[in-house]
Amino acid sequence: MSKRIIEQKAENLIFELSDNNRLSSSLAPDIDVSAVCQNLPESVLRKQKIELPQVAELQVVRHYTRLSQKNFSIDTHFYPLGSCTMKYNPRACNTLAQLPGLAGRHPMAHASMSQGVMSCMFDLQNMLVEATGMKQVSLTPMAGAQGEFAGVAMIRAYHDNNNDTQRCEIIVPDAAHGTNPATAVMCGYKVKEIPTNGQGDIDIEALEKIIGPQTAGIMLTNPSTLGVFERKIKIIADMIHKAGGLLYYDGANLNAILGKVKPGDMGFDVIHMNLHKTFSTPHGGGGPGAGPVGVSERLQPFLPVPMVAYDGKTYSWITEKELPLSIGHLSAWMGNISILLRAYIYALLLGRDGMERVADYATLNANYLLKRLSDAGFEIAFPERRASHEFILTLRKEARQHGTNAMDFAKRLLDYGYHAPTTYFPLLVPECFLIEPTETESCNDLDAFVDTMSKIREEAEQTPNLLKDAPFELPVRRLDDVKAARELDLNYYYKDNK
Amino acid sequence: MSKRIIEQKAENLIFELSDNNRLSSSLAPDIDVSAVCQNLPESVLRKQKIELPQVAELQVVRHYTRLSQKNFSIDTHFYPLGSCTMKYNPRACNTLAQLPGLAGRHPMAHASMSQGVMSCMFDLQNMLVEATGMKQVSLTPMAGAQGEFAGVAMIRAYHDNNNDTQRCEIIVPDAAHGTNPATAVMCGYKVKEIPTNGQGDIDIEALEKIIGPQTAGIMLTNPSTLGVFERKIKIIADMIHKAGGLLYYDGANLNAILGKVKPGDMGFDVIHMNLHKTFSTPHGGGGPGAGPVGVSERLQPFLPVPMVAYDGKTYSWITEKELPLSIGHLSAWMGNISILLRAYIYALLLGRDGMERVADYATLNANYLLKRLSDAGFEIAFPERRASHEFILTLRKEARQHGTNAMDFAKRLLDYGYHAPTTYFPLLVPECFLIEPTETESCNDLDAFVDTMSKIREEAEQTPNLLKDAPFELPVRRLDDVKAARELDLNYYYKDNK
Amino acid sequence: MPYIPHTPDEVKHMLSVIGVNSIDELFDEIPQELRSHLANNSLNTIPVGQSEMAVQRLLTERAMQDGTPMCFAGGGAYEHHIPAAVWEITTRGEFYSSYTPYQAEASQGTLQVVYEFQSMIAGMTGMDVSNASLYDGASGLAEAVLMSVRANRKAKSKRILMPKNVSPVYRQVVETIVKNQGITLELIDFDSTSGTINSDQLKEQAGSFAALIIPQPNYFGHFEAVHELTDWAHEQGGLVIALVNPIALALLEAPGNWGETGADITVGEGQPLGIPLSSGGAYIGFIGCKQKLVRQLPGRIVGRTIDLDGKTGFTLTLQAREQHIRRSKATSNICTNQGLMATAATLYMSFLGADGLQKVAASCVANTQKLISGLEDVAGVEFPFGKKVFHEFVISLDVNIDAVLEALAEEDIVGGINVSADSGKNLLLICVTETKTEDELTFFADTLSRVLSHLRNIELTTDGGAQS
Amino acid sequence: MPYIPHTPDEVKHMLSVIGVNSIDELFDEIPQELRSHLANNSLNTIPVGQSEMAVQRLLTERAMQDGTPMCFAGGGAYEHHIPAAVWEITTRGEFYSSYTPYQAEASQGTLQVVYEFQSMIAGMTGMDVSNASLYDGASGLAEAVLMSVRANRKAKSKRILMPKNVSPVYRQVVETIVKNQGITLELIDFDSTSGTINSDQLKEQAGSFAALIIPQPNYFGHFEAVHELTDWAHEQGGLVIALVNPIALALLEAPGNWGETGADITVGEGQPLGIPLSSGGAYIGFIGCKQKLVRQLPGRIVGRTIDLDGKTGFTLTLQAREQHIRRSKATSNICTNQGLMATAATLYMSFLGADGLQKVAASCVANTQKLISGLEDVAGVEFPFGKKVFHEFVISLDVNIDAVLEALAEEDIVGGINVSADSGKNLLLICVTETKTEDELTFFADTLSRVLSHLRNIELTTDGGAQS
Ligand SMILES: Cc1ncc(COP(=O)(O)O)c(C=O)c1O
Ligand SMILES: Cc1ncc(COP(=O)(O)O)c(C=O)c1O
Repeated sequence: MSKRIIEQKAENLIFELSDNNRLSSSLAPDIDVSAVCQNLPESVLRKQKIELPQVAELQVVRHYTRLSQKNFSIDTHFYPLGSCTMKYNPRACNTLAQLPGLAGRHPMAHASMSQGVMSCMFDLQNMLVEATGMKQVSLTPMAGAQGEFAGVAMIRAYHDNNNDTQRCEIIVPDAAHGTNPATAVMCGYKVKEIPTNGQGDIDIEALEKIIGPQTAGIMLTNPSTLGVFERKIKIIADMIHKAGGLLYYDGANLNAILGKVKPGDMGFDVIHMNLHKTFSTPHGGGGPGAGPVGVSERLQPFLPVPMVAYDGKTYSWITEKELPLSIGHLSAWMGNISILLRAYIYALLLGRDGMERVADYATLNANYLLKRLSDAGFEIAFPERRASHEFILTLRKEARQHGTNAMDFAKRLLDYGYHAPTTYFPLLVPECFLIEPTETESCNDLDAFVDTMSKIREEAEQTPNLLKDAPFELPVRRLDDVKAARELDLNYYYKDNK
Repeated sequence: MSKRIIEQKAENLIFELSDNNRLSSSLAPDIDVSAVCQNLPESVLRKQKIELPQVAELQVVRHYTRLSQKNFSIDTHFYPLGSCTMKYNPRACNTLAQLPGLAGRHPMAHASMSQGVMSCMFDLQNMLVEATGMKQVSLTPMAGAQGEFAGVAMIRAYHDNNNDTQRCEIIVPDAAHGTNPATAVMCGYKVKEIPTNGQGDIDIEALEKIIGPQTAGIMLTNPSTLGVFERKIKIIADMIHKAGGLLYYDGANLNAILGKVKPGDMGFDVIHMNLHKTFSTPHGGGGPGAGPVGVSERLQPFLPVPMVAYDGKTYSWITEKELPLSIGHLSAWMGNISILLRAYIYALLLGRDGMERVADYATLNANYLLKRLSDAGFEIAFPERRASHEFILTLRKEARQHGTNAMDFAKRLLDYGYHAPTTYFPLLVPECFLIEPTETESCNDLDAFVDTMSKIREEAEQTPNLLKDAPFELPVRRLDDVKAARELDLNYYYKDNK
Repeated sequence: MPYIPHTPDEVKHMLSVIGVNSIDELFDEIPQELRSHLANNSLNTIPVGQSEMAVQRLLTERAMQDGTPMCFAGGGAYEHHIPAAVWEITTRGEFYSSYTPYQAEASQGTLQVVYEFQSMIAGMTGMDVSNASLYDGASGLAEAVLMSVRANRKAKSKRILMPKNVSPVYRQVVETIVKNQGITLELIDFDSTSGTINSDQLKEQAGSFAALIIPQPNYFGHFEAVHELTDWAHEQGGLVIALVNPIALALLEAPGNWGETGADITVGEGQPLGIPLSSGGAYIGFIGCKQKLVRQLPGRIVGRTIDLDGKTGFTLTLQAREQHIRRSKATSNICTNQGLMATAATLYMSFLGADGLQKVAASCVANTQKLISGLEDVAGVEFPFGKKVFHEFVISLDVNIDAVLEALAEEDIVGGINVSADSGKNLLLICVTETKTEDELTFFADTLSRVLSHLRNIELTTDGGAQS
Repeated sequence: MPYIPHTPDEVKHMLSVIGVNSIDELFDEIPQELRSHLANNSLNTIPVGQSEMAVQRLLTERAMQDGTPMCFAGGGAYEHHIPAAVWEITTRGEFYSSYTPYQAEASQGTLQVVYEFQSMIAGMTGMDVSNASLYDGASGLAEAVLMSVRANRKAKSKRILMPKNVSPVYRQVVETIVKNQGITLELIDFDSTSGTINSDQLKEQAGSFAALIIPQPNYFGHFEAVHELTDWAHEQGGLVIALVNPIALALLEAPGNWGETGADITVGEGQPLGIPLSSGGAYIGFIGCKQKLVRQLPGRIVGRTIDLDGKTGFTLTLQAREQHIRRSKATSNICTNQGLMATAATLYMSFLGADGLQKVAASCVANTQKLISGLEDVAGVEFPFGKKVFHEFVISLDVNIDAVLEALAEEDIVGGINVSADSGKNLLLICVTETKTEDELTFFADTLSRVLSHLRNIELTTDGGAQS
């Protein structure tokens, strides 16, 4: 006898544990609030107490500790979420980045009291220059998308500075990440999509047709979001450059090529890196990231500020004073420094040898998993290609035969303790899984994943409802997304949501 | 449809994730081991590589993070384990005790580099003196039981020092914690048990009979392990003292009386405190604890060393040089300093006002829970008495009527997300639960516990197997203790255990 | 091999399953002329990998180099006490090493935290809804500007009224981000005696505009007439973007209650809510708005819903606004946001509660007034904008501010922020939070006094020398 | 109210349910004359509660006061690099705030960790079984002594052979703990040229004994002839208690393989396995033994078993030895042990692995030899016991050791341990682990050299002065 006898209760909301009459704790200083308020202008004071929960310390600790246990994470599960590079986040990076001198430094502290952190940032700038083959790096963008923004804004600043103002289009492959077209628009460009061919390469003929004097540039990911390396990259670069456009490299997939091939050598003019991916800073349930940009010589004058300079003795800030053509500031100070520190620490731990190993083993794991799944009868989207650090599986056969789509597979994987791969991206492959095992997973764990996939396919054949109704073993069953969007409930305090 | 479809797999042992050919990581320095070994005498070197697992960093993190989730704990569950005082362990105590200057100090560092930590220890000594009404405190015992040892050893040293060598017996109530008699024996004493009367008080007549010139002392817990205050304590103290014996106070239940009544005032000569209980240092899955001892004037010369002294300018160590009659050292240095620091921080956070609140609310919670359970029809062991910070329930009725004993109730509580109270202790109450809610639990949570107890009793009536076969919802079902003891498997590496 | 679990045997096995002879072969689709190799010194200037111990030593040295000075700078980054539990829980692996909750059922921890975060931000600002976070306050303000332009369909222009008592660096960031979309920022002067928005000039300059930004408190720590300004902007058909400090909100009126109908969008820097200073990031931008604007809100949003069994659960919602669905027509390009910081902020707000947050805010006010009193006695210190402030204030001095800050740095004090700009005066912006003791306040006033007279003497001497 | 969740209304409700008017009434069974009250200043000298911020400030100051000196002291407490992950995981709430796993099903995390700990200790020492931990190495040695006396039923005396090259403080602790049970510690001298056990004297002095203690390496860092000693003791009918350093065991023969049949009991201080120095505690004692002695082993023991469904699980076992069951007849009074430290040690051993631990040990040896080389050139330094050591060694100096240590302390160096005792010489015990860089070793040798000549000068001057 082993059936579930007690249904797990939903965790209360913190607000439901609150009581406004609860007295506050040692976490706040002791002070007579109303006495203080008497000296402030009444017209700006609030009339009603602020709406926040009032909960005792243990109950808060317990609430969030329990909530944390409801997450899948790298530290607890295999998490092959393609394009996201969910690999081990070394704990040392976290511990060291929180050292008092680093965590406590005010951004406006005098440079004489900041040489320690500035030296770290300077070193990191240089390491990224070396790793990408670009000329100079600015660390300030706060995520990949902001790096893209900085990159495209620099392309625009470059053309504007040349009085080349007719260039109003950015070319983007259809398989590109959504941030690419969205960014181009934020920079005032029109987006031109180009198709991908059956081999996952860019359709060069289509590209040919679209290029012209209106072309500001092209945004590419290489290896692409399809998990394959664009072999014609040099030809594409020449075409774009000949037309007067610039090449943007979306560095989300840099993990695959560290030490193997450099974007600078491929002919790119500007690149952003997702340090939260390749340099393993925490994904944190959705961030923060860090999206440094690197540029070739011609874009150097436009880099976002601040950056760090070193004259052999002292570190100093590079600001708009030193770089008058800079596209400007993207954040109040220098972006996500606590994350940049983690990336720096990771880079020191890896070193150049470790960096190349990242590409080696990420690629080995992806190709091995591809081969094993293929041998197990799953359909690979680009079977003739090498996988980069990730690859695409299409479950269209399973969808057709058993009515179990990629989402059903994904949800059933959760039951078996696997975070699902990225589903339905890139959109051009039907019922797809974008699978990225990363270099930090072991061969045994990959094998176990293959076994589970096969087992789920058996279930799809025999008891498809086990997939369609999955998950069963998680804190909640499948959630009603439609209701969520139709009957918006985004705020506990909002009128009738309570 | 909501039954459990996939059985949770047991977590592998770390050894099962090991591969001896796995290369080691950045966690160890890089060095040629065999070159070093060549310079060591061959006869003492090992012939075979050490037997330890060889696992990559992520896999270790994942293994232990997942294991941690298999524990109930204060941070995740109500944990009313009587006598153990499972209350909130403030996180600040942990963070601050690990500050580099504190965590990194070598015990033999020169006193001139140790004034910081010594001042903390000195302050803590004094706070405990004040809280207990004793004359002086030594912090060195590493847990309650070692505090008991120190205490009884001091009693012995005192009698020996008086050439009063006929005293060979220590009196212990039948309800006493097992450490009491075990300690008396470790100090070379014989143990005399005395019974408890129906009101939970010591049977004074029985005590009378047992006292004599052979009496070295008595060990008492007050409030006792039955959760009631020994009202005749003054009379008992007089009896023992008159006979030339000394009184030992087992301070495990100090939580109940902080600021309310002092062991010194009750007439005790020596006391140990369980700082991991009353001063909320972590229980850590079984320790470490800290068991400081306090003494009245006559036992001062015998206190264990080291202690800290202060001359108004400098802190210094009190060693056997300054205290030649000391019973000596109980640990290589001054016991569990990192735990003592946590207790000190907790004491600062609470302050004198907070200390009395501990007793107030621990007692309020216990009496409330007692009343609610009693109203719900559960049988209270000492219904006419006030509860101290804990109280005893007897489930003998339920055992008789439905065949569901206290252990079955306990296991079923686990299913509902409650750690079980202490079961079958003290042994003299049949089918007992010793319940200690502590001051840090909320009224709502106590109410929910009562509801669950009632629900389980209903289950006992209607479907007793739900109790007898419980738990169902935990990582494992009920474990086979008999097999564990009969077919000893204590070591993965031992012959056929692999 | 750090972080690589593979044994040599496993590698051999894996290669043979794949059917290649070496790992290098797996890169054979990369054109040979582009390949770089470690062997070719391709990563030459990057040091070889070091042990954790060596890296710890290096980072510890660098951290010690910067020390832990006494900090009186604010200007958008504030030193507050952070309860120990906040980061002990935030950095639990399950929060730290998970990603955006695409698989809702496997991410209920993160999702519920974000729902609670949204509710707290909404509760505190008086907005109907909030998102899951933006990068920081400055870029958040830019998103608010873009949003207001999208939302205010009736507006005849893409002009935004931007007061000059909004942080200069915030203004720069907004400029950088919105300038390519034809939006213009119309700078509004502040009154030179109060430091607050000059409403006469505002009305004169206004013209048609999409939104007015109201900082509360403003960059100089002073309070704006938020009710009047809000009502006026609404009368003109403009939206109101409130730019607020979350700690101050514990005492100050919520933007949702400004004027008759409240601000339309509220944005701000969430760093004061439990995020360490760490040189300016990672911080967290928060943004909320009225319900009717929700479809213009950028970034992730979490909604409460139910599962197949009718049990409450949480999920990402309104994704059709976002770049991964809407691509070039998305409300913003934001993807990765500041999730971990949202977790920390949620924990901070929960630990402090309404009561605790009020006390923190009141302590800031009280300590600030104490320092102001202390500085009143220091020769050469004036208060050009007055003294009714939240936790920042401006003093004007008779010596060069950079010199003052440098001299204070030598005393291990971060003395504040030079806000002289092109005012022709020597203006210093000083911040005092609950973290300062009386002793520290006295020490600061004394040290400043000493530094000032020292610098005055030098100037005299230098002037003397320059006479010849 | 810190840590008290009750609202005033709830308190009222609870009191009314109980049927009393005040909380104070709940204490009415305490005789009135014994009652103390805050109002009576009963806790007068204890300060009132402070905010976490204030306490953090105080503790930070005190920690900074003690600083982070360069440490060359060992003597039972060793500075090693601790991987960051060890304590990040050990202090997870589920490990940190749970207790002894009385309810096995709700404690599988702790129980499996302890089973793994036991296995690793057994694996490393070559013992058949290990317990779940003892307080520390010193008290652990006392438990081993008591255990050997219980176990060696054939022994005609309760004499224990205790070499003098066992740490003096360990000897004191053993004395304190065992002296009331009629056990005598027979002190065995060491050879004055090697620092190792004098086997001639040992044999002379031996008589009948219950057990011989063999330290490896010994207190002075040197290696004992463990195989010969073990076999000899066994021939005499005595048991062998091995006292070992767990890091050294990565290179040194496991006690289970000493001599023909191996040591009977192995005990030691587990601090080097990932536990911070923290002034000497909390540390962890480990103890293991041969299978046949398991019922004499003190403390908690975890066993592997199965559940109702046949699935593997873990539980406390052999509890009949323990005080809570056996009471006055228990093998020991130990109850709370060092669980959290066992968790940290298990994590440390898992992260390092067999390979990593060997490298740590080898680095200790190599660094120690480097310092020895450096000191060879320093005038006045001699090596009375030679130089073949693990990571500690003794030097003899021509000046007073306490003066040297004090002078080194002024240079922010913890210089070692004064082991002169009553030898009539000036002996200093120095330890070098993997944490030291070449620069630090050079710095230490140079500083010591400087200190020595300085002290010699002073002595000369003082002597000069004393002539009159
Ligand atoms: C291919 C690609 N480009 C860009 C991005 C955007 O990066 P971020 O999420 O850091 O803004 C991502 C990641 O989500 C990505 O996978
Ligand atoms: C009443 C009583 N006395 C003594 C002890 C022993 O304390 P420790 O476990 O710290 O050795 C305990 C705790 O377990 C106890 O509850």
